[in-house]
Amino acid sequence: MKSAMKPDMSVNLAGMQLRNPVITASGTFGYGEEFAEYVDMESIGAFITKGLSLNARAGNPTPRIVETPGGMLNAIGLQNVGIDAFIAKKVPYFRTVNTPAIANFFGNTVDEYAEMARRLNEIPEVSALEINISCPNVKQGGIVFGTDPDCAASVVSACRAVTGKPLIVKLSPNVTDVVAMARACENAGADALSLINTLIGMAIDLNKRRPILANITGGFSGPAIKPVALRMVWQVAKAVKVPVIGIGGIMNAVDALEFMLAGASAVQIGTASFINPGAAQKIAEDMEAWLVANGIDDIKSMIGALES
Amino acid sequence: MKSAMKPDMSVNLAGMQLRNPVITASGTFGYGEEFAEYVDMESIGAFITKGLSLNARAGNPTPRIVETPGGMLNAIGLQNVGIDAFIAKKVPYFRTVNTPAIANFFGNTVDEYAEMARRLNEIPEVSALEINISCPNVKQGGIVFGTDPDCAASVVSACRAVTGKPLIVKLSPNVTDVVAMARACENAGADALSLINTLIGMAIDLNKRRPILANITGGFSGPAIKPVALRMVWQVAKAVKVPVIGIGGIMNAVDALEFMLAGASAVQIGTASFINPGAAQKIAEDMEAWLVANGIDDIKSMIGALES
Amino acid sequence: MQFTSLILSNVEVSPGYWRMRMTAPPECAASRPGQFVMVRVNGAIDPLLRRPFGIFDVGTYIPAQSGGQSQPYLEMLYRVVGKGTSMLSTLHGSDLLDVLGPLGRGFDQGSPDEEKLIVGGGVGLAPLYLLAKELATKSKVRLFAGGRTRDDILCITEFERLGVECYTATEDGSLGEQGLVTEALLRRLDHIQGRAAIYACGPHGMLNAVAGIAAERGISCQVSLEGYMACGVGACLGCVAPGHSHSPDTPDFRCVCTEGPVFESGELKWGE
Amino acid sequence: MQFTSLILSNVEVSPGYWRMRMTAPPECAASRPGQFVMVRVNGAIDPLLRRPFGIFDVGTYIPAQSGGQSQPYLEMLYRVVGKGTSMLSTLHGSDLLDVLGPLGRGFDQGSPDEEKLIVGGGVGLAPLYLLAKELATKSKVRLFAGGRTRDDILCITEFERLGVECYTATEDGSLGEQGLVTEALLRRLDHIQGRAAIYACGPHGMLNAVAGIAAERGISCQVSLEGYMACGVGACLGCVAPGHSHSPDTPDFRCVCTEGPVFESGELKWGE
Ligand SMILES: Cc1cc2nc3c(=O)[nH]c(=O)nc-3n(C[C@H](O)[C@H](O)[C@H](O)COP(=O)(O)OP(=O)(O)OC[C@H]3O[C@@H](n4cnc5c(N)ncnc54)[C@H](O)[C@@H]3O)c2cc1C
Ligand SMILES: Cc1cc2nc3c(=O)[nH]c(=O)nc-3n(C[C@H](O)[C@H](O)[C@H](O)COP(=O)(O)OP(=O)(O)OC[C@H]3O[C@@H](n4cnc5c(N)ncnc54)[C@H](O)[C@@H]3O)c2cc1C
Ligand SMILES: Cc1cc2nc3c(=O)[nH]c(=O)nc-3n(C[C@H](O)[C@H](O)[C@H](O)COP(=O)(O)O)c2cc1C
Ligand SMILES: Cc1cc2nc3c(=O)[nH]c(=O)nc-3n(C[C@H](O)[C@H](O)[C@H](O)COP(=O)(O)O)c2cc1C
Ligand code: FES
Ligand code: FES
Repeated sequence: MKSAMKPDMSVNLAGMQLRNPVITASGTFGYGEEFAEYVDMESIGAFITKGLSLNARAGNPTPRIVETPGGMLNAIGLQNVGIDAFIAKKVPYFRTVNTPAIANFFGNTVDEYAEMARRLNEIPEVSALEINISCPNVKQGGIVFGTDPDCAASVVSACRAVTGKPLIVKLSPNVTDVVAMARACENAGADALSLINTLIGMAIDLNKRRPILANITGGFSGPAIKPVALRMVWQVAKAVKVPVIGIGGIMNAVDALEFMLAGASAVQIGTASFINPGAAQKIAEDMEAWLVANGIDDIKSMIGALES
Repeated sequence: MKSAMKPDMSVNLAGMQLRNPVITASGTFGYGEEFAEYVDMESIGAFITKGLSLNARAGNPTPRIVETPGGMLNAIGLQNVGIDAFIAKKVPYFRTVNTPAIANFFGNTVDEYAEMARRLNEIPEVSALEINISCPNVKQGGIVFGTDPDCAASVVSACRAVTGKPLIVKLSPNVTDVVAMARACENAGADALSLINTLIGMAIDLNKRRPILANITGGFSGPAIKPVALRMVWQVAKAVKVPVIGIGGIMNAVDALEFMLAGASAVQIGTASFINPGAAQKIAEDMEAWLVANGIDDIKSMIGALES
Repeated sequence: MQFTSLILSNVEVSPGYWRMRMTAPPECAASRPGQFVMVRVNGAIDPLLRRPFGIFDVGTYIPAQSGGQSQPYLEMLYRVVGKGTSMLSTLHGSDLLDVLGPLGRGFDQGSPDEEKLIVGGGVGLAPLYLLAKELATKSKVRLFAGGRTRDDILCITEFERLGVECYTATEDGSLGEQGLVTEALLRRLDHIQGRAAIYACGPHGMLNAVAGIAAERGISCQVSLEGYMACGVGACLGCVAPGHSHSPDTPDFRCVCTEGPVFESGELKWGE
Repeated sequence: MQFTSLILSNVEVSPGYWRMRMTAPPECAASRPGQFVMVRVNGAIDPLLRRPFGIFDVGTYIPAQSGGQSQPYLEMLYRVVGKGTSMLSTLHGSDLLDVLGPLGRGFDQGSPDEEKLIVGGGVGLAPLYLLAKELATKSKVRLFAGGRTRDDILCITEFERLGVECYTATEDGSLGEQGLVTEALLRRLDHIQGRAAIYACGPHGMLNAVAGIAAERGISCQVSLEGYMACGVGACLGCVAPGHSHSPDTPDFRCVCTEGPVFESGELKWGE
């Protein structure tokens, strides 16, 4: 045991060198600045913005959130400031922190996705792009891009064509075959895959006889979904060559390290930041402490190290 | 409020008249007899056997079970006594209780499914059949019957051809489009649909660097999965004409009634029976008490009564 | 700020209503009336999310024994409505709580020469005590407290001790006059000669009525809203409320946890 | 049987080991040594599943005060290893617990003319005390208690009070002889003239060794197994252990919660 040594926590993600593998997940960390009081931004590997679109979106009516056993549903409706206000009001903060900012974005057509990728590509403060493909394709009867390999591939190709920045594709878990989706995105030019986005869930108020969320269904996140996320990360990491980022119900360093054993090169912290705004920093610190206690000198040796 | 009156708790399920909509789920209630000490068998609507196959199956190595946040994974491996021992040793008990017994079964080929349906059809003590289609099709490279509409339809048609008993098809949630699966099974002759079977999940032991389950992945059940189950029941109940049985994380009468609002004509109690062996009876009693307290005289008025 | 707090006491002050005193860092002494805290009920995942509660009072406690080292504290007044609050009510002195706060934008004092009319419904009184404490040092303060039954009328003695004149109304007439507390408010408004300002917290229907009265009479009115909160720090966007120009086509949502929970009633969209 | 039990006491008897006494229905007085209970740690969903614990002791308690109405009780001896057991250790007298049991098949007394050799590793001692109590009334009983350090050697005084002769061994030599307790067992076996019977509970490696010794010497041996349990009543099939004829091709699984947890060692498949 070399317990006195400081382990190497850095990972390389599609060409980005991260100081550690802990990234805050889209939609759960605002535009970064909201958490400045709780997280030393230079203690985490990277942070991801709320999902961005060409025009500002106001989102869904309320209620937008409901707690479920061990998890929560959200139907925020992709509320965001839009690309212009993002550049004007949010990007300046990115210059003040020495940590990569990753822009998460979406569109309703392939063209909108490509246009967003083009716009984001021009922002030097944005280190990488994460495509949220869990959105309906308005031109194809509302089929969700992320549930059809061809749809997803066309989005990824179109974005790939307009950006040289690292391109992460965020996979939806609401599919029969997540490996087929992963391969389609890899072949279309993704530099990395992140998974999972939220499952689709619903909650009902018995006394009011109504769905609790104004939107009826919502995205299901939190510790409850961890077993599904871990399984999908393991399946995808075995099947693709690009790095995989594990997401889903990570609440602590043990959870994060389990995702790395399953094959993730990095992890994203989502719902945990709501419960504990300092969660991401604490997880990064505790992961390092775990490595020290176990005499492991490089976090990279954990990636895919599951014996089975 | 007509609070003194006893509400009508009976429901009709594909021709079976049940005294109430509470059914115990396959694999969580043994062959019925195991729970005789804890549940008055005549307090529930029906009970479903452990999944049966032509030959006895010993199941997977251990560990077979692991708790996860708000849920559990199981990889029992469909251990069961086989159809012959079932008839010889388990069916006699069914004669002693005045409650319908439903036989859950599976096969590895369409022919095996049909043969099981034929054998079960001959047992007078079996009131209905529930097909578990979440099994790999060994003749088609292991694709799971329940994830492909055509595969599922062929199983259902083959069973339909050999039995006149009510035929329930139990749907897998591990699909992109559960409505497409539901419609395929309905068109192939299902009298009712039950959902959801378990999600696929995984758990890892960080210190041992191994999956916790000997089988690596397992079926995910319990309160954690309720939001996904409720959403799928709601989607399917809107789309099909046959009755739907709601399953997934039901722990109490409120949960059960929520599934009925979402469109379920009956519910199944799974994992809850592990935590509280008397759960099914208690849920049936509490549902009745809720109806009384709310002045509702017929449980059937709750089915699909969600306002949205 | 996130801190671990030691529970000093947790007592039922009226059936179903509890008052909890807990240690707090010195910074909490500067909490604005109307600010709130997010409390993690326990370390398990059930309940998962923090629960928001107004700050009822802050102060400094000097233990009689133990050397008399002074200890800042914070108080909450809460109603048991579900899982989280019923678990809270089982906690004892010396149990620990994980607390985030003070959060949000509190009440604005306004000018001292106004008559201060505080309107509270049930547990809506919670954030109004600290407000009354502040206002009563400079202005005439009247409290209008409403509830369904007398059990919902809380801590009137505490307000009276501040020199606040209290009016109470209950729907069943079991305490004060029978009916809605807005009726007493209206009567008072009819008598006021000088300037007045309204501060309200309570069920949405009550706030709606109060906002209507204020708009009609052109009186300044601040309301404290609730919203379903996951984070409390402006990140989840769960807690939003429609702003005055909101419509389905031109949506205008305000973030209750950071832009509120206290708003000028004119900033918000009200129903009829 | 499912019942709600009132905790009478919950004390740490050795670092990390707790002994809990709780009220029980009169039927529990007839618990067989080796039977177990499934405890629901709290009413929330975290932890979700019940936790299995051996029955350490049963008895009747006559309160000194309060009229002296006698009250049957049940005791557990448990080790804090994870979430459920650490929550258990925070419970106090007068807290309530939801208990299922007694469950499973306990130890068979065997014939009184055998020398009874009880072998326990760490918290494996838990179900052996009730056994010793029963056996010691009719036979000569010896206890072989092993552990990693002296903290893992539990309740020896209690066994000695029954007239049981105790041998202890620890891996680090901090109590009794250094090494494995099976060595003391072997030495004793070398000296026994008449018939002997072994009863063991503890880590799987220890049971494996004991079963090997028993097989080699042709001595009757019962072992109490653990298994990952969800239901405790034979329904989930999670807890199974391989029977003696088990192989991947001819699987033979025994249900630990209903056919066990106590088995004749010869019924089971052992490793090398
Ligand atoms: C800014 C603010 C200040 C508040 N101040 C007080 C106070 O001082 N005293 C008091 O008694 N209550 C206050 N509330 C309401 C209080 O937060 C809820 O009653 C409480 O969260 C209910 O939790 P529960 O687990 O008991 O109920 P459950 O119904 O079991 O809660 C389930 C979920 O509902 C959420 N929830 C339920 N009601 C509300 C609500 N009204 N607002 C936000 N989330 C809710 C909880 O966060 C939880 O996620 C305040 C709410 C807000 C937003
Ligand atoms: C028949 C039987 C009798 C037992 N008697 C005792 C006893 O008298 N005293 C004692 O200290 N311990 C006993 N154990 C072990 C005890 O059940 C576990 O230590 C305990 O369940 C761990 O729970 P946890 O939440 O603290 O640990 P965690 O590791 O957090 O538990 C997670 C999960 O593991 C399961 N689990 C972990 N270890 C075991 C295990 N060995 N057996 C079954 N499930 C396990 C729990 O049920 C839970 O679902 C017994 C086990 C069995 C099967
Ligand atoms: C309130 C909320 C908003 C979210 N918004 C987005 C989003 O805008 N874009 C996106 O790709 N994912 C979004 N997500 C999904 C998360 O980034 C993450 O994939 C998911 O919550 C699972 O991780 P968790 O269990 O750690 O929360 C959102 C999640 C939550 C809870
Ligand atoms: C231990 C266990 C064994 C199961 N075995 C079967 C089975 O044999 N056949 C089947 O169709 N479903 C089986 N199931 C699935 C349940 O019947 C049910 O669909 C699922 O557990 C979801 O419901 P719940 O959340 O209420 O447990 C099993 C579930 C568990 C937990
Ligand atoms: S509670 Fe999360 S944004 Fe207000
Ligand atoms: S614990 Fe469920 S069968 Fe033994």
